[in-house]
Order: sequence, then C-alpha cells, then structure tokens
Amino acid sequence: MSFPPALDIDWAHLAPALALLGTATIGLLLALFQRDSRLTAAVSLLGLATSFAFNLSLFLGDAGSGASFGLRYLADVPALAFNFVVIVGTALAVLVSYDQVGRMEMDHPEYYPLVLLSALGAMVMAAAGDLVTLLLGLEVLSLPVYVLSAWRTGARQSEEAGMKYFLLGAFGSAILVYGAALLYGASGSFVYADVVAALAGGGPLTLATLGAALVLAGLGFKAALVPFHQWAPDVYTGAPTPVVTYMSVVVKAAAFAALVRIAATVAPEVAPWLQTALAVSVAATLLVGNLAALVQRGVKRMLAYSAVAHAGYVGLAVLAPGHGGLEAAVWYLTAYTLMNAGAFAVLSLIVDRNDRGDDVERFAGLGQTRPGLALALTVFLLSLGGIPPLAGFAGKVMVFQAAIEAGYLWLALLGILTSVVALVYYFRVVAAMYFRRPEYEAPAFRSTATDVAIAAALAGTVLLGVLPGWWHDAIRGAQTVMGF
Amino acid sequence: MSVPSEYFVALSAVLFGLGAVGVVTRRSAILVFLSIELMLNAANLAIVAYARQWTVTGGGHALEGQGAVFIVLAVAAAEVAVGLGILVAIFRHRVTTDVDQLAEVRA
Amino acid sequence: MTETASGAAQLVALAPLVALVGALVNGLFGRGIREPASGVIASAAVAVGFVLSLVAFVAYPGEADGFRFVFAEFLRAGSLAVDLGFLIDQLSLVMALVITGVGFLIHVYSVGYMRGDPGHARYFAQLNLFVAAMLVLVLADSLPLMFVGWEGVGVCSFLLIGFWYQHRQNADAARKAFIVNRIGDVGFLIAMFLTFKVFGSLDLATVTSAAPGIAYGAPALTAIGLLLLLAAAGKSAQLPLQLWLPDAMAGPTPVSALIHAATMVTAGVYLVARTGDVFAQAPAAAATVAWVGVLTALVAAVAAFAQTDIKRILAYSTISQVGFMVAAVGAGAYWAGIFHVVTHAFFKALLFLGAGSVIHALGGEQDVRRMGGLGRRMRVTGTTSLVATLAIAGVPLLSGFFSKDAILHGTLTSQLVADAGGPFLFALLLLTAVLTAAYMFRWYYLVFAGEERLTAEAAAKVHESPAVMTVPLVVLAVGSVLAGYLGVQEFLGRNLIAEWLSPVLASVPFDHLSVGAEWALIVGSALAAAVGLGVGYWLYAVDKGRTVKRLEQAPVAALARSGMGFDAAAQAVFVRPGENVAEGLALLDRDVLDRGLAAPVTAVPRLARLAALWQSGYVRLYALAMLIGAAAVTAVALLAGVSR
Amino acid sequence: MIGFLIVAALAIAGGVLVVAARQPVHAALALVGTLIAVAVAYVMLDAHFLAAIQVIVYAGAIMVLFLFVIMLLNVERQPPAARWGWLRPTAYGVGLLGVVAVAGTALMERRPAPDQATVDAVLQGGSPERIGTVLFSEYLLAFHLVAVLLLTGVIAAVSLVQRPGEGRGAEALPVAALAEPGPREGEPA
Amino acid sequence: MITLLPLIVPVVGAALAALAGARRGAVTLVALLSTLVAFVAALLLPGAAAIDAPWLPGVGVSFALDPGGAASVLVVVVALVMVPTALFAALSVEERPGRFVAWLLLAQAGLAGIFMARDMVLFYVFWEGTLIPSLLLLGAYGLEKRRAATLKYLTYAVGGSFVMLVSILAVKALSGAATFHVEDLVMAARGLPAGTQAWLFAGLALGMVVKVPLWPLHSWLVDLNEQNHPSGAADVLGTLYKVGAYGFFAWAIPVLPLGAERLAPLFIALGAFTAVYGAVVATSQTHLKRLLAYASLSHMGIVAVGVFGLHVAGLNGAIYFLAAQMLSTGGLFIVTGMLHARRRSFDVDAYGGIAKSAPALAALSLFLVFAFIGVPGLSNFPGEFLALLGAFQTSPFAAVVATLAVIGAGVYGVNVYQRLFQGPAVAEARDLGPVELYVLVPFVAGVLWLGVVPAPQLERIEAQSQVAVLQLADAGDDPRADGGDLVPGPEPELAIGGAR
Repeated sequence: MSFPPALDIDWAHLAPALALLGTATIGLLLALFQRDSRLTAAVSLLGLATSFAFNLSLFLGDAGSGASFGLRYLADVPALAFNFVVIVGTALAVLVSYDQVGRMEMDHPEYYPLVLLSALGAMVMAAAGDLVTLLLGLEVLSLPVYVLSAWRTGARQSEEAGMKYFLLGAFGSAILVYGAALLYGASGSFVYADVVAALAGGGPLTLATLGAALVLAGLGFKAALVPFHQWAPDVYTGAPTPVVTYMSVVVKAAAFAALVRIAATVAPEVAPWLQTALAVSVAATLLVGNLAALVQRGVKRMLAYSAVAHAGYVGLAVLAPGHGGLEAAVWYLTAYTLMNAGAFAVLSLIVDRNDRGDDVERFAGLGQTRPGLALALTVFLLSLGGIPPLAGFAGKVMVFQAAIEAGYLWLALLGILTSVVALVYYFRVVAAMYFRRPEYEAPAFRSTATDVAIAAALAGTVLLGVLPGWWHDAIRGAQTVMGF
Repeated sequence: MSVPSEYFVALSAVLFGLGAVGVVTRRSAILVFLSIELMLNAANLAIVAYARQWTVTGGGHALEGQGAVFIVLAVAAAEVAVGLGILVAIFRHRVTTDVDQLAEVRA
Repeated sequence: MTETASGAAQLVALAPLVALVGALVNGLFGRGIREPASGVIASAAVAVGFVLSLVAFVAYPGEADGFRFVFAEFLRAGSLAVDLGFLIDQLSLVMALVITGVGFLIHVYSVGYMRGDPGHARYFAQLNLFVAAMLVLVLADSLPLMFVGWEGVGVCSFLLIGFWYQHRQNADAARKAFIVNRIGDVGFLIAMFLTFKVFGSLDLATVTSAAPGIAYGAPALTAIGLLLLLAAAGKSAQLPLQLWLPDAMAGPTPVSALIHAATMVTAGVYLVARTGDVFAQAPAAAATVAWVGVLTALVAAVAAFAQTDIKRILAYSTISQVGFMVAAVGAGAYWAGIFHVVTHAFFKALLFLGAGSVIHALGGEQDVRRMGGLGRRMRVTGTTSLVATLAIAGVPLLSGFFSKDAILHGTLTSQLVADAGGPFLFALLLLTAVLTAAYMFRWYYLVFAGEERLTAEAAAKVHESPAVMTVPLVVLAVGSVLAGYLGVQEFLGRNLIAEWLSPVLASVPFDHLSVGAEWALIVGSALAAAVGLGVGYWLYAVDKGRTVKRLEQAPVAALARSGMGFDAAAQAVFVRPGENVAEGLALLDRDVLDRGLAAPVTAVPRLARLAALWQSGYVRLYALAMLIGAAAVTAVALLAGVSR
Repeated sequence: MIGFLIVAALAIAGGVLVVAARQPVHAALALVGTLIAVAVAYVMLDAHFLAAIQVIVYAGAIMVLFLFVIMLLNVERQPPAARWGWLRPTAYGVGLLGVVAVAGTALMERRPAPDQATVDAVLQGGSPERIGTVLFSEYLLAFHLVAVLLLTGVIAAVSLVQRPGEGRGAEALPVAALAEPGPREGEPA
Repeated sequence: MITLLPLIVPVVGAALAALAGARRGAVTLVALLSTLVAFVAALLLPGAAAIDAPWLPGVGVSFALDPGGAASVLVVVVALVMVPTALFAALSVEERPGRFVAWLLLAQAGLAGIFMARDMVLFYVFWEGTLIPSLLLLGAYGLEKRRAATLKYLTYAVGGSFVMLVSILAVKALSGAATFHVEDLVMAARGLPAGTQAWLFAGLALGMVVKVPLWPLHSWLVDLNEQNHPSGAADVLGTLYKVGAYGFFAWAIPVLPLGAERLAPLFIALGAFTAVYGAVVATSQTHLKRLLAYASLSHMGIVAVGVFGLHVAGLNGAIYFLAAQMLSTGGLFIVTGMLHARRRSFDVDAYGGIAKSAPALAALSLFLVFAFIGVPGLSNFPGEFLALLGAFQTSPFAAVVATLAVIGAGVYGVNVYQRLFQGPAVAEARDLGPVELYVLVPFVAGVLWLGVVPAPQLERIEAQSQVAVLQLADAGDDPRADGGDLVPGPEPELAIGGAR
C-alpha cells in the first residue's frame, strides 16, 4: 500500500448516518429552548424518515460502488439493509418512548439525541470495513445505551442495569480491542480486505485466529452470545422498557451486522476450529436463552432471555455466510426487530409508571379487557416462537436452511428443539391473556404513539410473514458485497 | 539488535491478563474500571509493538497501527467520561461503589 | 357369461331396491303411517321383490352360467375393481326366491303379530331393510359387496333382536349377536385380503373360475377356506360362535323366523357354496367345514333337548339344522346344502311362526312346561306345526326327508372329505337325525299335545290366531310338504334343484352308489326319523317324562341346558379377561404411559432453573464467565497452533 | 534488552498493584506508573508522539480524573472478600492461562525484529507529522467518528449527572440518601 | 382463482365472525354463509387450476397449490363437515361465539391449505398455522383442566412438527433440490442413500406421528377431546386436524421412498398396535369424549397400517378412511354436544333408555355409530377395507392384527349406543329440534355419499397415490406397486427390510 493512500471519499454513503447526526444536533439545540421532549421526538422521527429516504435511494442505487474511505466504510447491500433495520427499530423505540418518558419520569432532553447517536453508531458498525471503524461505531452505539439503561436514576433496577452494562461492556470492548491488536499484528492492517489478503498470503495463522476469536468474543458480548450474554437478561430487566425496546433490537442488529461481516470475510481465513467454537457458543446460547426464559415469571425478563435465544438463531446464520446465511441474518433481524420491538411496545403499556408489574398474572384476561393489545402481543409472541405464517417463521426457515446447508444439521436440530421450549414460554403469556379471567385491573395507560408503533410492528410482522419473498430478494443482492 | 516486538506483545499480554483479573477480583466499580483501562493500554502496547514490526512492509501498515492507537486512546477517554458519569450518578443514590451490591436483578 | 341375457332376468336386481324403498318409506315417514298401512307397504315391497325374482327365475336361461348387472363402480384402487354389481345366476335366484317368498309370508304374518305395537313402522322398516340387505348378500357379484349385505343383515339382526330395547336382556342379546358376528366378519375380511393376494381380484366369477387353476391343497386356499369358515360360523351360528343365536330369540318371533331361521343364518352355507371352487381345491378346509357342521349339528341337537323355552328349542334346532347344511357344503354336496336351505326355510319358518302364534295366543308365555294340548284349541297352528315337525324330523315324503337324505348321501360319498373321516361324518349326522326327530317330537308334544298345563290367565286367553297369521302358516305348510320334491334322488326321478344349480356350483367327485345302497340309505334315513319319533313318543307320551326327570339330574343335562357350556367358557376365557385387559390398559395409558412420556418434559423446567441459577446477578461472576470464555478460546488457539 | 526488562518489570509491578492494592488511591497511582512505563516502551518502539500523548492525556488528564472521582466518592478501602474464596484463585488461574496462551502464541509466531534503519525510515520516530498524515487520510472517517464519539460521551455523561432537580453537589448526596429511609421509587411500598 | 377460494372464503368469514362478536344472529349467518360458500367452492375444485407462484424464491419456497388428487376429496369433506359444525358452534357456544366461529373458520382455511399445498414449506406453514386456532379453541373455551391439556397439546404438536421442519429443510439441503416443490424434491431425493432417507423420514415422522396420532404419542388427543368445549364443535376440528397420515401419504413416502421402506415395518407395527390398543381401551371408557378419542385413535391406527403397507390400495384406502372418519367421528362429537346440552354430562351412566324420549336423536346417533364402526355401505367401510386390504398384500401380520380392531369397534360402538339409548328409560331427553336435525343431516348425507359411491373419490386419490407408488416401485422395484400378482410373492416383511 502506498502512503499516504489515495482516498476515495464519498460522503453520500454516509448520508443516512449524517441525517441522524444532524437530527441529534437539532434535538440537542431544541432541548435548550423547549422543555417538551415530544417535539424532540417528532423531530427525531423526521430525521429517521430522512435517513430512511437517503438509505432507500442508496439501496435502490448501484450498491456495487458502496465502498469509500479506503474500504473502511462499506455502504453495501447488507449494510444498507441493516440500516433499514436500525432505522425501523429506532423509530419504533422513539414512538414507544413518546408518551412513556413522561409517564416514567425520565423526560430529560438528551434522551432522543442519545438514541439517534446510538443508532448512528449502529449504522457505522454495520458498514464498518475495518476494525477501528468498527470499534468507533461500537462505542458510539454503546455509550448512549449504557447511559440510557441507567436513565431512570433513582430507580435501583435501572441504576443497576446501567452500571452492569457499562462495566461489562467496557470489559467486552477491551477484549475486542486486544483482539484487533493481535489481528493487526498478524496481518498488518485493520481493514478486513487487507487482513484477508494478508492471511491468504500466509500470515501467522494462530495469532490471526486468536485475534479473530477475541474480536468475535467482543462482538459476541454485544450480540449476547453465551458465555458473554449474562449482562443481557439483567440489563433488559432493569433498564426502562422503552430503552429496552431500542436496545434489544438495534444493538443486537448492529452486533450481528458486524459479526456476519467478519464471519464472512476474516473467519474463513483463520483456523477452522474458530467456526466450531462459534458453533458451540451458538448452541449454548440457544440452550441457555430458551431454558432460562422458561422459568421466568416476569414477562420482561422472559423476553430478555428470549432475546438471548434469538441471538442463537441469528448465530446459526452467521455460521453459514456462504450458504445464504448473510441474507438470512439480515432477514431474521428484520423480522426480529419488528416482532420484538412490538412485544416490548405492548409490554410498555402493561407495566406501571415505575416500570414494574410485568408478571404473567398481569396479562390474565387481557384478551377480554384489552383485546386489541392482546391480539397484537399474541401475534408478536407467536412470531417470535416461529409459528407460520408470521415473520418469525420465514426467518427461522431461512436461518435453519442456511445452517443445514453449511453442515450444521445438529445445530439446527438443537435450535428447533429449544424452539419448542420457546413456544411453551411464549404461549404461556398467550394462555394467560385468553384462557384466564382478569386478576388485576386492566392497564389503563393509553398512548396513541405506542399504538402506532404496535400497529406498525404488527403490520410488518404479518406482512413480512405472509409475503417474505420481496425483502429476501432485495437483500440477496449481497453477492456484490464489498470485501467479500 | 533491538528487542523483538513480540516481547512487548508478551508484556502487553501480561498487562492485559492483570487487567482482566482485576475486573473479576476488584469489588469497587471504579477499580474495575481502572482495570479495564489497564487492558486497553495493554492493547495499545501490542498495537504499537506490531506497528514497529510492520515497518518491514512499508509505511502504510506501521502508521496504520500508530494511528489506531491514537483512536483507541480517544475511545478510552470517552469511556472514562461516560463511566465516571454513571458511577457518580449511581453513587448519589447508593453511596457505594461495591459492584456486589448490584445484584438485585438475577436468575 | 352371457351378456345378452334376457332382460327379464335382470329384474331381480331391482328387488333389493324395492325393499330398500319400503324401508325408507316406513323409516322416514313412520310417524305418519298407521297400522296396518306400514305392514302393507312392507309386505308389498317384498311381494314385488318376490314377483321380480320369480319373473327373473322364469326368464333365466337354465344353461347359462350367470351374468352381471352393474349399477355403478364401488371400490377402485390399483388393480382392485369392485362394482356395485349383481351376479344373477341359478344360485342367487334360488336364494332370492326363498328370501322374498318366505320373507313375504313372514311380513304378512307380522301384520297380525305386531298389531298394536307402537313401533310397528320401525319394525317393518327394519324388516324391509333386512330383506334388502339379504338380497344384496346373495346377489352380490363380488366378495366385498357380499360383505356389504353380510354386515347389513347383521345390523338388521341387531336392530330387530333389540327391537324391544327397553328390556335390558333384549339389548344384551342384540349386542351379543352383533359382536359375535363381528368375530366372523373379521374372518370374512381377512379371507378377502388373502383372496385378493392370491387371485388379484375379489370378483366371485373371477375367483371361482381361477380357483381350479391353483394347486390342489395349496396352503393359501386352505387359509382362505378356513377364514371363510370363520365368517360362516359367525353368521350361521356354528361352533364355536353359535352362542348368540339362542339369545337372539329375544326379538319378535317373526324376526326369528325370517332372520334366525329361514334366511340370514343360512348365509354361511350360501357363502361356502358360492366359493365352493375354493373349497373343492382345499380338502383340509372342506373337511374342517364338514366337521364343524357335523359337530354343531350334534351338540345343538343335544342342547335342544334340555331347553324349556319354546323358541330356544327351535333356535338350537336351527343351529343343528344349519350344521347339517354346513356339513353338506363342507363335504362338497353344495346342491344338497342349498336344497336343505330351501326346505329348512319352509319348515323352520313355519315352526317359528307356529311358535309365534302360540306365544301370541298365550299372551307372551314362552315356557313349554306351561303349555300342552294347544293343538286342540288352535287347530290350524297345531296342524301346520305338526307338518313342520314331521318335515324336520325327516319323515319320508315330506321335504326334510329329501334334503336330509341328500346331505347324508353327500357326506357318505364325497371324495373330498373321504380321507377326513367321511363315514364318521355320516354316522354322526345320522345320529343327529335321530335326535332331531326326538327333540322335535318333544317340542310338538309339550306344546300341542298331551295335557294342558296353562296358567289360568293364559288359558282364558287362548285363541286361534287371525287369518293374516294362519294363512302364511298354511302356505308354508304346503311348501314344507312339497319343497322336497325339487330334489328327488336321481335314481328315483329328476333332481330338479341339482340340475338347476349344477352350472354354477363347484363339482366335487362323489363315489357312485349302487341302487341297493341308495335304497339302504333312504331306508336308514327314514328309520332314523322313525326311531327318533318313537323314542320321543316313549319318553314324553308313554313314560310321561319320568325318565326325563331322572335324566335331568345328570350333569350332562345341566350342561345341555346351558347350551353345552359355551357361554360360560366364552365369559371366562374372552369376555372377562378382555374387560380386565381393557380396564388395565386404560389405567396404564393414563397413569403410566402418559406420565412416563411427561417425565422428560417436566425435567426441562428443572434443567431450566439450573440455567437460570447461573445468572447470579453479580457483575464479577459475569465477568469471570466472559474471561473464562475468552481464555478458553485463546487456550484452544495455542493448542491448535502448537499441534499444527 | 535490559531497558525492556526494566520497563516490563515496572509495568507489571504497577499492574499487579492495580489489581491487588488495598487502597483505591494506591491502585490508581500504580496505574499511572504502569502507564508511564508503557510510554517508555512506546519510545523504545519508535512511537514518540504516542508516548507523549500517553503521558499527557492518559497518565495526566484521565488518571487525574480517576483520582478525582476516587477522592470525590470517598471510595473506602476494599473490605476483605467475604465470600467466593474460590473466585480470586480462579480468576488468577484463568488469567494466567490466557496470558500464557496469548504470549505463547505471539512468541511462537515470532518474526525477526526489523532493523533500526527501516524503522527509522518508515516511522521517523513516530512523529506527529506522520501520525497526523495517517489520521487525516487513512483514518479520516475514524477521526470524524472520534469527534462524534466524544460528543456522544460528553452528552451521555452530562445528561446523567447534571439533571434538573438533581443538581445538588455530589458531596451532599450521601446525607440526602441516608435521610431517605423509606421505600425507594420503583419498589413496591 | 377457485383454488384460492377454500382459503380465502373461510378467512373472510373468520374476520366477519370476529367482528360480529357476541351478536349471535350475525355470527350464525356468517358461519352458515361462509361455510356454504366454501363448500360450493370446494365442490368446484376438481376442475380448478393449480397455482405455483414464487413466495420465498431465494430459499426455494413457492406458493404452490394443487386442488387435484386427494386434496379435492379431503377439502370437500372438510368443507362439508364445517357447515353443520360452524352452525352448531354459532348456536351453542354461550360466550363469545363470534370468536369461536372465527377460529373454526381459520382452521378450515388452514386445513384446505394443508391438503392442497404442493410446496413442502408451504405445507408446513398450513400444518402449523392450523395449530393455533385449535389451541386457542381448547384453551379459551375448554373445561376446567384445559390449560394442562393445552400445554400438552402444544408440546406434542410443536415438539413433533418442529423436528419435522428441520427434516423438511434437510431434505432439500441434502438432496440438492432446487426448490421445496414436491416434484423437485421427489426427483432430487432419489439420489439420497437409504440410510440418509431413513433418518430424514424419521424426522418427518416425528411430526406426523403425533398428528396421526399413533401410540405412544396419542395422549394429547384424549385430553384435547375431553377438555374441549362441550358443544363438540372444537372436537370436530380436532378430528379434521388429524392430518399426520396425509403427511406421510403426500410427502414423506413419495419424497423418501427408501426411508419409507426401511421404516415401514416400525410404523405399520405401531399402527396395528394402535388400532387394537385404541379399540380395547375404548371399550372400557365411560366418558363419551374419551371413548370417541380412543376409538378414533384406533381408526388412525388402521389408517397408518394402510399407509405403511405401501401398497396402492392401502394408500388410497387410508386417505379415504381419513376423509370418511371426519364425517362419522365429527358427527358423533356433535351428538355428544347435543347430549351434553340435554343432560350436562359426558358420563355414559348419566344416560340410559333415552331412545324412547328422543327417537330421532337415537336413530341418527345409531346411524353415525354404525358408520363409525365401519359397517359397509356407510362412509368408513371403503377406506377401512382398502387400507387393510392393501396392507395385507405387503404385511399380512400387521394387517391381520389391525383387523382385529374391527371386533373391538363392534364392542365399544354397540355398547355405548346401548348404554345411552337403550335399556329402561332412566333418563329423559328432549328429541332433536329442527335446527339440530339440520345440523346432523349433512353428516348423515355425507356418510351415505362416501359409503355408497366411493369410486369417484378413490380415483382422484389414486391420481396422487400413484406418485408414491411409482417412487416406491422405482426405489425397490418390487411388485408392490401393483397388487395384482397371482402367485404369493416372497415374504413381504423381508422385502421391506431388504430395501436397497
């Protein structure tokens, strides 16, 4: 490589992210003059819409020329697809927060800007073509989320969540950085494409494997893969529900966006046992997430474990990048974003203003008292459980198909068996809503914004489930991915 | 004959390991955090060491490493800002930095 | 197969439909139909059937070997093709005539017998349905369709036995009949499966024409034969499935006459005769059939002595007589079996109807010990019953004599069963003939002759039945006398029935007897009747039952009263263990299997709690887990690297 | 080589103290020591600019912040571990395993060190100019993202600490917390 | 378009019924109209065109429906059964009848999909999608132990079908088929070795056996029927939803013929055992619905025997039996609902001699009982007969054992009828009202239709079973493809075991 390198700077590729940055700035400025965060929320939605429009135009444009900054920013098909996921997830979270931040007494002006900055980090992670950009994206993504987890200062659960998340997150980042250092040592570069080239040319394999392993471990932390998952249930339980709505989908999507890219580029060049180690981790994730979710009484915590379990399902796709796993991961995360954010949106209406009261008993008789809410939650949960014809099912088909074609039949079997467990715990909530009489007063809180979020997620879950083909076709352009 | 870069890497591994052990063994959140800083530094040391090593293939690779160290430093700084912020915010209510007190959400 | 057969012969195919229409009219609109319209409709339907059968019979070209009349396709699967089609030939026409002829008389009789019963419309609907099913049975051109009729008559039998369902024992009797018949049906079903496997078809014509081409004594044929025997035993109340028939007397008496005497119980005989070509190639099966028939005849005859119910005596007699027929078809004397079916239809129907007339007259009394001397007060009934008694006893010149003689002749001369104890068959049958004459004398004497032992109220009511009941008796009596002349032994004249049936029945080689031997046989047969009647006369009329009273103390008498203990044995060996097994399995299913399968499932939450236990809530332990994870990966990396 | 050993010894000693020191302040000061030792190592590795940054920014600014917070929060001496006696040895054991593995791998795949001439030619002592060039070319995007990151960090930290209604000084808080014995928000009363 | 009607009409009806909510008149109208329209649409199916539209082309899933073959029979029967069932449900469910009917109708659409799907993933979609309405019916409208029953049902059904899903995916992945369309799978899977096929078959079978159901995975069915809403309408759905045998018939066997041959001895043995077991246990039951559950389990055993005889007659017969028992079993479940409406009990001992007070009910019940126990001339006979006949050609022993269930059928069938309706009149019950009569008439008509003129339906089924038969013939080239061998072949069990 010549030095200094000729740069191919294309700011247009950053347009969706820049839209978020701009909106965040505007939000911060607004906060100086305006106490009502709803305006900020509205502006944020506008910004997200703008970002969406930019992203769409990039997506529909020639995705083949997506690389810029010397292959450090890859606005290719998967990245842009992940951007959609990020935007949609963020928008749903903003809608859920719209009325909730006031109700839960956590209406501080920096809320929405932080969410947007975090989403920006997610986009950077998805598009990162090197480990440094990845690290920066990761931090931009994470720092706001750490703080947002602790957003309800004074609420012990929220504090605890923030602190835990931060400490373990920083630990995870350190591991990732060290892995990056070793990988650099082995290949002389942080850019995936260069790493691949160097390793293909016969670099120190063990060192590279080690570096890649530690990088994967660091990302596995964000994605909540066993044994780096333990923060997730606690943080999801403790953090404010609207924040969980955001991070359960966007953080996970971003982590997997990075994971899948590394799995598709660097991982095949290092020692093959790393793949096996990842498979073991995925297997453990499936088991632990689903089993632990089974014994939860709180629905929020159950969903937290279920989120861990879903990391396992996406993990199946990550293991099979060459067999349709890439698009399967994107697709699955799209579906997951809709259904999981939807479920948390419903949950946010059930919990009280102290963000408590998510016991299964609270859902008893919801089918009678709040039929619409109950129906929506039923759809979300069944979709999470992989029941056709909802989005989660089509996602599972793709993910399992990819895993089987990559030779991970045993993992697919394990995944499906744990899915049975999953369906049992999802169905328990459905059963409470429909098979029991109300035991508590019906949750009285109503929010049009949250209803809109629920409706949108519902429509998405059903539509994507009934017509899964178009989105899958759209992201199958991934053959033209940069650095692959 | 200069010291092989890998010796520095080994040193960084030791520091990294110490940091990691500190994360596990220290009970005060701030000391946990301190240990994490040690780990980040270890990573930086490794990068710098390998940066010198990669001078063999010309300037690009070596300087890429040193640049990265600069950025990691910035990341560490940002983490410190946020971490200490959370720490302070929580300390207001808890009057302790003992991470073992942060175990109400479990199972 | 003459496809261009006379159109008139095909008319018989409509007979079952007519009966079915009759059944539907009474069944669907029964509430709006009064007496005697229901009976008239039903009788008319059967009458039309009889006329159709008669026309077909007359129009049927005697030398033809049958032709088919196909309504529609029935079953189609692979190479299996079963039609809703009738095989109209000599055999089915004879059977149709008997069914509709005797059936018509019994329908008419029923108009009187069932007068005043609130369920009359239901009764006639079911009776018509029975006739339809029975006609399907005999007309069917394939085994499955025959099975349709076969089960159909079983269902009707069930319905009619339990006609007065509010009495528990009637319902029980109906159930017993149905279930025992089902055992036979299993034989029929499996026989069909095997038949299809062997012949690739279930068409009667195909099977019977292909059977002679298969090796003599082939195991498959023997198996088919034995399975068909099981079927026949169920339907025709042969050992060991005979136990339902005595109980079946719980139904109205005309039902007993029609179903459990004249027609349905002879279906087994018809089945064996129909598939005679199979048996002709399977001597072991044929011999088994013959022996089952003979033993049944003997056992039932013994049991008949000990009965006191006017109808149960006749029921055992029926079992015994059907045993004769089965013995005949087993020995290969198919025409003789069918011949006996015909004659038996007349005299046994007559006996039952006579008994019904008596029961009717006595207001429901059925115990022969409280009868006697009724012949003097019910002249028509008494006289006709006497004719029937003499006919069944085998008194020469009456119908029973001819058919029974034909059977004896057949068992003695058949080469098919010669190796399987043919002479013994003959001897036992001859003995049974003696017994038959004796117990029938007992029956007649206790009911119609001797002193009156009526209860006072019965005595006051006794009257001769109305004409609608007595006219059929007379007609049947005429038949009982004359039917025998259809089958006069060849050396005496033309054996009309054997000639008529010969184109369709399997031919089995028989020894040819000299004229002297033939005469000896006839004399022997007549002597048997005479001896039997004589013994009966001595025991009941002369000895006035004193010897009988002593004999009644013997264990064998108790055994005979209970139908030779088959019921108790069946209870002990099948019914009660079966119930216990069912109960036990039900318990196992609920308490063991269910819980056992649930065990691994309920273990999952326990495992899950373990997974959740790991989630201690302590940051440092979480960090340790991460550290262990990372360190493990590095260690593996080093090991893998070193080993490389 | 001797220089390396001294640096290594100092750095490790500091690291051990970070992990083991009873007094939090001691631990922080030990980390400063380690950081300076690492800075010396940077010099040895021809990264002079980074060494300077390390001392100024890291050992200087960041560690001062740490010390300030430690003082501010009055972090007490760590009480002896009451439970999990197994935790410490396990952690050390696992840590050692990881260290051996990483160091072993690095040493196993050791490459000859480049001669000083090459290093000098390429790195030019790790001068600010070289670093600046790479930051504004290769790492242009990253450099911008660092800006975003710092902005984010500042907003995040401030938003949590500096809240309207909770704006009292931190040092006043322990009293306030103690004066509030009732059930806290978020707990069922 | 007509092909889609059996899917669309019930869904629209379900939406309308849900909207109608508690207005019974409206619900009744919707139930009747939508089921009638669906029935008419189903009658038109044999002439309709197949559909094959891309659905998830990237994974090889298409929206492929074929209204021909067995589907044209099964869909029609389902539609016929649903007419009186939905009507009865609309009239007799006390609370929230609209939702009950809506779920019934949704399930109807799902069933139509199961039978028409020609893409294996699509098949699975309908297979699993139908589960939810039936689960919700049980859970929301069942009796007091409904939640345990629901959980059990869910665990069994999902546990089985999820493994089936993996197997489905693995079939395509391992065989290298381009899509999940049945034609592609059949062609591609031929290359799979017998061992692989057997494993894949076992995976498919786990899901299908649960829904046949076969011993020992049957106990959910008993609980389901016992705990379902007393009207019996939900049990009718449970009856319709026993589609496991169809799964074997339409998918597992044609796609994996070698696997089928290898595992057939196991499943035919299970089937024969189930047939006898169900019949025997049924004889000892006094709870009407449990009795029907076990009895129908026995039927399913015979169906399985028919299918796993791997003989064309048995395959035809089994599927025909499957269709036929929908009518007789469904009708009897409705009868139990009517009885319960009269005397609030499912215990046989709470009844006795009610034929006197309710003769029409008794007559129709008896008719259905006779159909149920396989009396010829009524619906169950042709199927039962052909299933056993076909199985006998290849596995005589199993067929003979299964045939013994016929005796048990006689016992429990006649027994329960007599204990309910005959004997001294210890209980009074009002006779059928006009609406109830209309509810039962379609069952009776259907029973007669299927019993008397089975040939047209059998021919349509055979058009589909030929696929399986041809695959089997190619795979094993033994004479099983055609039963017409005059000479008894080699010992059939050996032939099955000796699949190459």
